Amino acid sequence: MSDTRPEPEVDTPAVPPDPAAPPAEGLSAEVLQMSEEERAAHFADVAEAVAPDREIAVGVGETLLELRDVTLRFGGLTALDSVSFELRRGEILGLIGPNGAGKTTCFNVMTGVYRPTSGQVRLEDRPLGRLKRHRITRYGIARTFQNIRLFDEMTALENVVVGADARHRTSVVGALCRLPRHWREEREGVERAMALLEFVGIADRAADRAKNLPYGYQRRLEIARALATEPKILCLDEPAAGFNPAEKDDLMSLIRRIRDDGYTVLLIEHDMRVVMGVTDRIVVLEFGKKIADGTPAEVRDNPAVVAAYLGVPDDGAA
Amino acid sequence: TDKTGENKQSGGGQANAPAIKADPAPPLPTDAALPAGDGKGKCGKVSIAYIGTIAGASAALGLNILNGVKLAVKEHNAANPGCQVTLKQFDSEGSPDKAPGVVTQAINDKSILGVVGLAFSGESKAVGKAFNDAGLVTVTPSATNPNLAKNGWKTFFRGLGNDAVQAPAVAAFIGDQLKAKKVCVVRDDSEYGIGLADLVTQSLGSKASCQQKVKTGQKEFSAVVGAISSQKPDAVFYSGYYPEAAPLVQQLRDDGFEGSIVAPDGVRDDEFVKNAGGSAEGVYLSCPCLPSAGFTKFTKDYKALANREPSTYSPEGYDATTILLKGLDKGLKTRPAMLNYVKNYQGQGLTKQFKWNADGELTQTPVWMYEVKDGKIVQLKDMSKATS
Amino acid sequence: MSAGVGTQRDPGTARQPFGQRVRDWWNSRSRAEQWMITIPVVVLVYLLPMLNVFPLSTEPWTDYELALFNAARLGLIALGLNVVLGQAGLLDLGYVGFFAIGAYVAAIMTSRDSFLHNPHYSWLVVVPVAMAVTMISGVLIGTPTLRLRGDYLAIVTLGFGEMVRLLADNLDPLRGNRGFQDVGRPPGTHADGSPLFTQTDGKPWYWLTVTFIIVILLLIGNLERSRVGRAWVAIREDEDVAELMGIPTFRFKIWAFVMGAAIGGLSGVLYAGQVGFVNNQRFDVVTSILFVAAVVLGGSGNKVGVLLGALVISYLPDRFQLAPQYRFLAFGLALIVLMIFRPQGLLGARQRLLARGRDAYKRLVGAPEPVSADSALTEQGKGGDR
Amino acid sequence: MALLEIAGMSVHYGRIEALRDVSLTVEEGEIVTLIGANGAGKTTTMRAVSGLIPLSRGSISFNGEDITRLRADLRVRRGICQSPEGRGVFPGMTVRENLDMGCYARKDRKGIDADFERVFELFPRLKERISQQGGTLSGGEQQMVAIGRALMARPRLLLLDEPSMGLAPQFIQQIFAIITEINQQGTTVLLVEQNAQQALSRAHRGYVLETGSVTRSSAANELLADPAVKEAYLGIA
Amino acid sequence: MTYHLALTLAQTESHWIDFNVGLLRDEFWSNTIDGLAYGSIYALVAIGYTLVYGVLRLINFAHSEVFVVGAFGAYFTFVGLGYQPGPTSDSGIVPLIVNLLLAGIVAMVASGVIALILERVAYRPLRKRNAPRLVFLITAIGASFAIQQALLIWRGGNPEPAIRLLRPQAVFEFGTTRITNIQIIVFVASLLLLVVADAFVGRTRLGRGIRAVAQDPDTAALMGVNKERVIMLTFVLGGALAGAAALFYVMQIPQGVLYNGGFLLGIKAFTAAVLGGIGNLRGALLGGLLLGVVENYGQSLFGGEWRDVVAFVLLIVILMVRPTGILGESLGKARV
Ligand SMILES: Nc1ncnc2c1ncn2[C@@H]1O[C@H](COP(=O)(O)OP(=O)(O)OP(=O)(O)O)[C@@H](O)[C@H]1O
Ligand SMILES: Nc1ncnc2c1ncn2[C@@H]1O[C@H](COP(=O)(O)OP(=O)(O)OP(=O)(O)O)[C@@H](O)[C@H]1O
Ligand SMILES: CC(C)C[C@H](N)C(=O)O
Ligand SMILES: [Mg+2]
Ligand SMILES: [Mg+2]
Repeated sequence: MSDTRPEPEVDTPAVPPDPAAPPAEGLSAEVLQMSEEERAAHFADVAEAVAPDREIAVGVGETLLELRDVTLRFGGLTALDSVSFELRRGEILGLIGPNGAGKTTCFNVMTGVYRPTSGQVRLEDRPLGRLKRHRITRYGIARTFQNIRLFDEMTALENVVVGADARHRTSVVGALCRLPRHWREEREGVERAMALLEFVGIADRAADRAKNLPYGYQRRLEIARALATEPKILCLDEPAAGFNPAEKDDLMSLIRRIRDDGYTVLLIEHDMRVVMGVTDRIVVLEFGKKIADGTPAEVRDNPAVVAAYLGVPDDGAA
Repeated sequence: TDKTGENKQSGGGQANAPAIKADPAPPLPTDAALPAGDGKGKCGKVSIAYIGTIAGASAALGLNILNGVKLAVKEHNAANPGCQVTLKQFDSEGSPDKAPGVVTQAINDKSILGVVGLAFSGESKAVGKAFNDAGLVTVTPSATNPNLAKNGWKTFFRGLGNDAVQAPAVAAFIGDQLKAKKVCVVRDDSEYGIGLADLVTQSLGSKASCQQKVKTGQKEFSAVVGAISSQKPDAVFYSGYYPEAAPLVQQLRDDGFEGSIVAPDGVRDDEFVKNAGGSAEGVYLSCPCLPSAGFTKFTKDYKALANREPSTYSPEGYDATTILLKGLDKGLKTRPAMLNYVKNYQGQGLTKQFKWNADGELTQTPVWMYEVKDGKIVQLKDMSKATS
Repeated sequence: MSAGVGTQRDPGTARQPFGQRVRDWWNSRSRAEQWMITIPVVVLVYLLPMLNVFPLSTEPWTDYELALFNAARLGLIALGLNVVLGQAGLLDLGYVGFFAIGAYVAAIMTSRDSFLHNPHYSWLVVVPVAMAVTMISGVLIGTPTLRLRGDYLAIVTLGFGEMVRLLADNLDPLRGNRGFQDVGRPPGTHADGSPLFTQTDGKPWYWLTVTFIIVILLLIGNLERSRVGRAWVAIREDEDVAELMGIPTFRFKIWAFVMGAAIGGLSGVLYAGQVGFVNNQRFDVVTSILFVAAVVLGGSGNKVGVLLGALVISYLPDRFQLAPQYRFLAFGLALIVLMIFRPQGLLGARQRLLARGRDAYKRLVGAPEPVSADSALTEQGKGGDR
Repeated sequence: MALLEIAGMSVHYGRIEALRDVSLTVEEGEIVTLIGANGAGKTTTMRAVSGLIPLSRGSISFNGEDITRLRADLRVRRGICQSPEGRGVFPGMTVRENLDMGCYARKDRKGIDADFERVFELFPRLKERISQQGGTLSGGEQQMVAIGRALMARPRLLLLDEPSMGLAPQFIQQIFAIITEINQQGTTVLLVEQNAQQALSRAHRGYVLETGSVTRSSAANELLADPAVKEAYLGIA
Repeated sequence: MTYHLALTLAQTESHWIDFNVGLLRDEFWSNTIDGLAYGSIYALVAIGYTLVYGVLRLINFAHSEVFVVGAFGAYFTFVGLGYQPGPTSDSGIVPLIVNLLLAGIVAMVASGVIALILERVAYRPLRKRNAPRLVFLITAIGASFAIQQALLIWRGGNPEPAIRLLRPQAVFEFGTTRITNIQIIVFVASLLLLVVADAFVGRTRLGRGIRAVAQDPDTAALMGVNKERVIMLTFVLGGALAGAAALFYVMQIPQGVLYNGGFLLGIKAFTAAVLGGIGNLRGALLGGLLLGVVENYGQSLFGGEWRDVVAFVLLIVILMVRPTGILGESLGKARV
């Protein structure tokens, strides 16, 4: 950045015209030096690395995750009350509802932070039961956090490699003696992590410590880290909070690209423009109960939802 | 012949203890070797070392010896212009885990040809092998654990009677003089305390009806005191050093214990009397050492040097040093020569006749009982006659 | 320059801290250059006992070679504790327990005071057995306690360290204060047939320990730059999230504990061998805390840093001898002052977490791996290859 | 004389310069909005005004008094109160205690009771949860506590850092209504918002912050009409 | 080797630890009462740990020295008042109470002042520099060493001879169990102090300030809490309670004051704080009493040398069942 700014100018964060194309910003040094063709080839590689062995078109629409009558009580408070819904392969499902409706709690139940008082969470028709949290992640549910939680002292790249490690098998002994698998996995992990950083558009600051990144970069880093675990389901908890409208547009295209790469996305968000803009289906919670479930259009017109949540139609909601 | 007939109330803290008449302190033997020698000593730049506690645990016991050693070296150097011996002091802090470090230093100092020490049994045990390997002769003026001499160390010489001598004397005193029927033996966790307690218990036989343990550094004894009180023994024998003995005796008396208390050489120091407050009064102390009251010149010179009375093992330290100095005066320059010299040494000292057997033990060794009276440690009985 | 978010950094306003500059400089060397520096340094370290000259020497107070050995031994301990404390962030105040176990295993297996009645196990057998026993005790201690977080772990480990000492105090076969004499030493003789390893000669001990340190440095470095090291750091940073990112946190914590324990056990064996005597006195909380102090002073998490910390804590008191009580007073005050002036430790922590880190960052970001308080990009950006 | 006057303020985080030569003023009775992209330095500005980070250059004065070096808690006593980014709810205190903390510097018992009622009226949810621990509240509920707590302080200058973050749409409406309302009752407001459309339409004036510097400042409606601002911050391409 | 070892173990095992269930049964009540009196001292000291831990997340290792300084304060007040070491001199009830109060005030002031100095000299500079948490710990340890050694240099390595203002006398007696005057004074007075401290922290505005700084110092400042003052207050309060504990200790314990006499007690008190749930004042009380009592049972059951082992085993067992102590941390943790 130059020290003197002659003219107040507004940087326009580029909204990529093609939602599937990678962003124009946040590229790594290597890519910046490439020619056009090289870049095209490189981005193909990135896409490959981001979704390595995912057969994108397979089983779209099948039930991937299912909540069956999940109830969770905290003392006298029923945070989730017999909630049932399903998440289908390849979709973006919105989870909305007023404050304190139980959305984050839903994530917490799915990822093993809380155990449901009764009911079941099933992934690919297997109950998660009392699986340990890290097992659940390996089974394929990854998440971001409403209050950003990164490994502050690690670089962005390392944060993502930690996510990638969830799929690695090097044993302690293997690492101690640097067995071939260690090398293979390290290479693979770093490459994949870098590809993911490019994918979410923050590769230019791969070498920065997470805590020093601006808020928006941190949110995207969380997404990259979660993706690195190669989840079947990516759960995003208010990813657009604190973004301005232009940044939200970027985010929406990113979420679409994630889905297009074969991930299934579960999205909690209060910004109706985002929710209505990207989701395929929406589940609405209120006071821990599911009150609606349907396409964005259906939900928007549902009087119960309007009363409970949307209130006066939001001017942002297109 | 014992003196059981005399049953007067003593001035001590015990109500029912028999009064015992004190034996006089022995005079200085006329043929005692002195460090000054004939004044014709010839030697190079050589030194001897004192190793033992100086500022560490039970420091007073170490200082008693160290001052004896210092006095001997001073008298020697004053009398022998041709042989100026340096005294090197090493503070082992009295603890077996600190001793190896300083002993290593002493061994690595090639000018040291002989060692007075180590002061305590535990530390002596920890380092005996190192001296043996280095061939550096040691004469201990105070370590009394009998087993020390049974390790096969060729460099170990003990300048006093061991606990196998002290224990029967103590047992005889408790049984014959104090007429105690039930005795509690309290031991600390040191080599010395454990060894002596076992020997005393053995000598007491069925009279030793209870056993208690304390730890080095312990200051709070309510559990032990409670256990002793509930047993109501006639006498308590404490086997250990004064830093623990003082608060223990104080807490025992505080709790209302009225029987006799007996303790060994490890407790025999004014520091004990001071730290125990008034409770030390009437405590009996055994020691394989002589009262120095009879050694008038020694006592005077010692006081001039150290600014206090000679105490436990001051004369013994002096004697041990004298032996080493005499060897140096002869011009011995190597450790093997010194070792050989000490092994074959024979002569009278202030305290006893010195002639070591193959294990490094002496044959003729005194044991005395003392008593705390009016805040002072005074001699009571020569027990060597009572047991032999 | 790319659009959007970011901040200007003002390179002129703050000078880089010294440790930082050293590290930046080091990281910008090539591998070959690094080796060219490392090898002479290692040789120098091995030659240290020969440099018994004025400013270095600790004589006449302390035998110089033994002072070196003791510093190296504390370095080894600090290295082990660093795995637990610096890497995994587990505040272990009872590390001395493992040190003690190592020493006692050696004593029991070799001393003639042992209840095994004159056992004669070779030192080469003792080392693996001692390490195995400490590792097992690491698992035994870790399993119930490592589920605890943060300072709960601190007090429990402190309790564990005390318990080891109290057991040594109270269990008759462990001989309390009396201890075990004549603990076994490594084999080997001089040309004249006298034993190589003795209580009085520090050199062989020092060399042996330095060799152990180098081997362990390499191994630990391997771990650090692997998923294990990353997992440790992640756990240290945010244990909940680490677990939610698929890290079996408990297992990795145990591993950290066990590795630390093994190294602690090893140094216990070395200690017992050189001193030749083991009793219950050297294993108290204060000693444990000294270990922690070495790590934090050097820079928790930085391998080279903690070695430096150990050197300071062990060598300085030997170098400048004071009366014992003044020594501790000076030591306490020095700790306070040092920590005020170098709160990050002598060398701050920033380990490399990626095996291919240097290459990866160079290629992908156009900068060496970052070690600075902020972006490496800016440092490099000035060079302007973008 | 402006109520709050910041002149030539620079702030560093270690070696990073987060703010450079920022000058802005807030007149008594105004609502002033600060907009800017992620990392532009909005939060940093707010923290500097509250005294949580020191300036490396420049000065801040409040009500004519130079407060550049004044301790944070004393600034509160002068009448500056902030609802911080990330909410800052005390996790181990109940909702009631959290709200109580808002009037830490206040003494008028009667006024405090009235204000409690007002906050509960605004956020009935908080009344339901009055003895729940702050740390277990949902994100939005915490946001309500943070705003309610700032209101309880009855400050002269209220600093709100992204008050709408994490709130459901119906509350967002409400929050902005409240801001206008308390402003009309005499409280001056400095507002940081990503919801720039809403914020600017309620504000008197606005500043645009970019990578640590003020790049634009004018009346709120002018900013709203500015095409560059529209494109960058209002999402109306 | 295994065989060798097993054989030896089998031979020696029976001597390793002796159980004495009978003694535990006989002494159950006196153990309980004694433990409560002793435990209330733990509790008072534990509060200092808990408060400082709560606010700074610092295990203030030097708190044990704060305690010892208080003990010296009480001791020298006794000396100044003309009491002699050794057997108790009987003075009337009124002068006794006045003297005890005086000693208590001196002890509390001495401890409070030393705690404050500690804060100013050792910890504040670190806060200014944003030092990592572990560094505070090391500084605390350094301070602990320094104070201890300064006391050693000043008073030497032998305990001051104990001075007792009143001899323990049974006030109530049933069977073999007796409750002494000292036990009653110590227990009641500590409980009173604990209740006052708890009310202060829980109810008053300043107390709320302490908790706010503990949970989120920046936001607390935004609410108008003077962080520095609160921290000072915390140290002074914790210090003063340690001073009170020191007086009770001097009254109750039949040993003199020693330069390192606080060390083990400090560790136990910290254990008590953790046991109850650190950062939680009532937890400190509960933990202290529990520890005091259980230690005594352990002592009867296994013998005095196992007392400390019992304390730590208790800690481990409780933390395994309740990982944040019996009452839990009062400082709530943020949700995931
Ligand atoms: N650990 C807990 N103890 C008690 N109550 C809890 C706990 N966790 C959540 N709750 C309550 O459960 C309800 C649901 O919380 P949750 O965080 O799921 O809401 P949400 O839908 O994510 O809301 P928001 O949009 O505000 O983030 C809230 O009322 C909250 O106060
Ligand atoms: N504690 C910190 N240490 C280092 N850098 C920081 C710190 N806090 C903020 N920064 C940097 O300062 C710059 C300004 O941050 P600030 O939080 O003020 O931005 P903001 O405008 O509030 O952004 P957002 O919309 O994301 O809240 C950012 O580049 C950020 O990376
Ligand atoms: C100085 C003496 C009291 C030493 C004691 N006799 C011992 O053997 O340890
Ligand atoms: Mg939520
Ligand atoms: Mg912000």
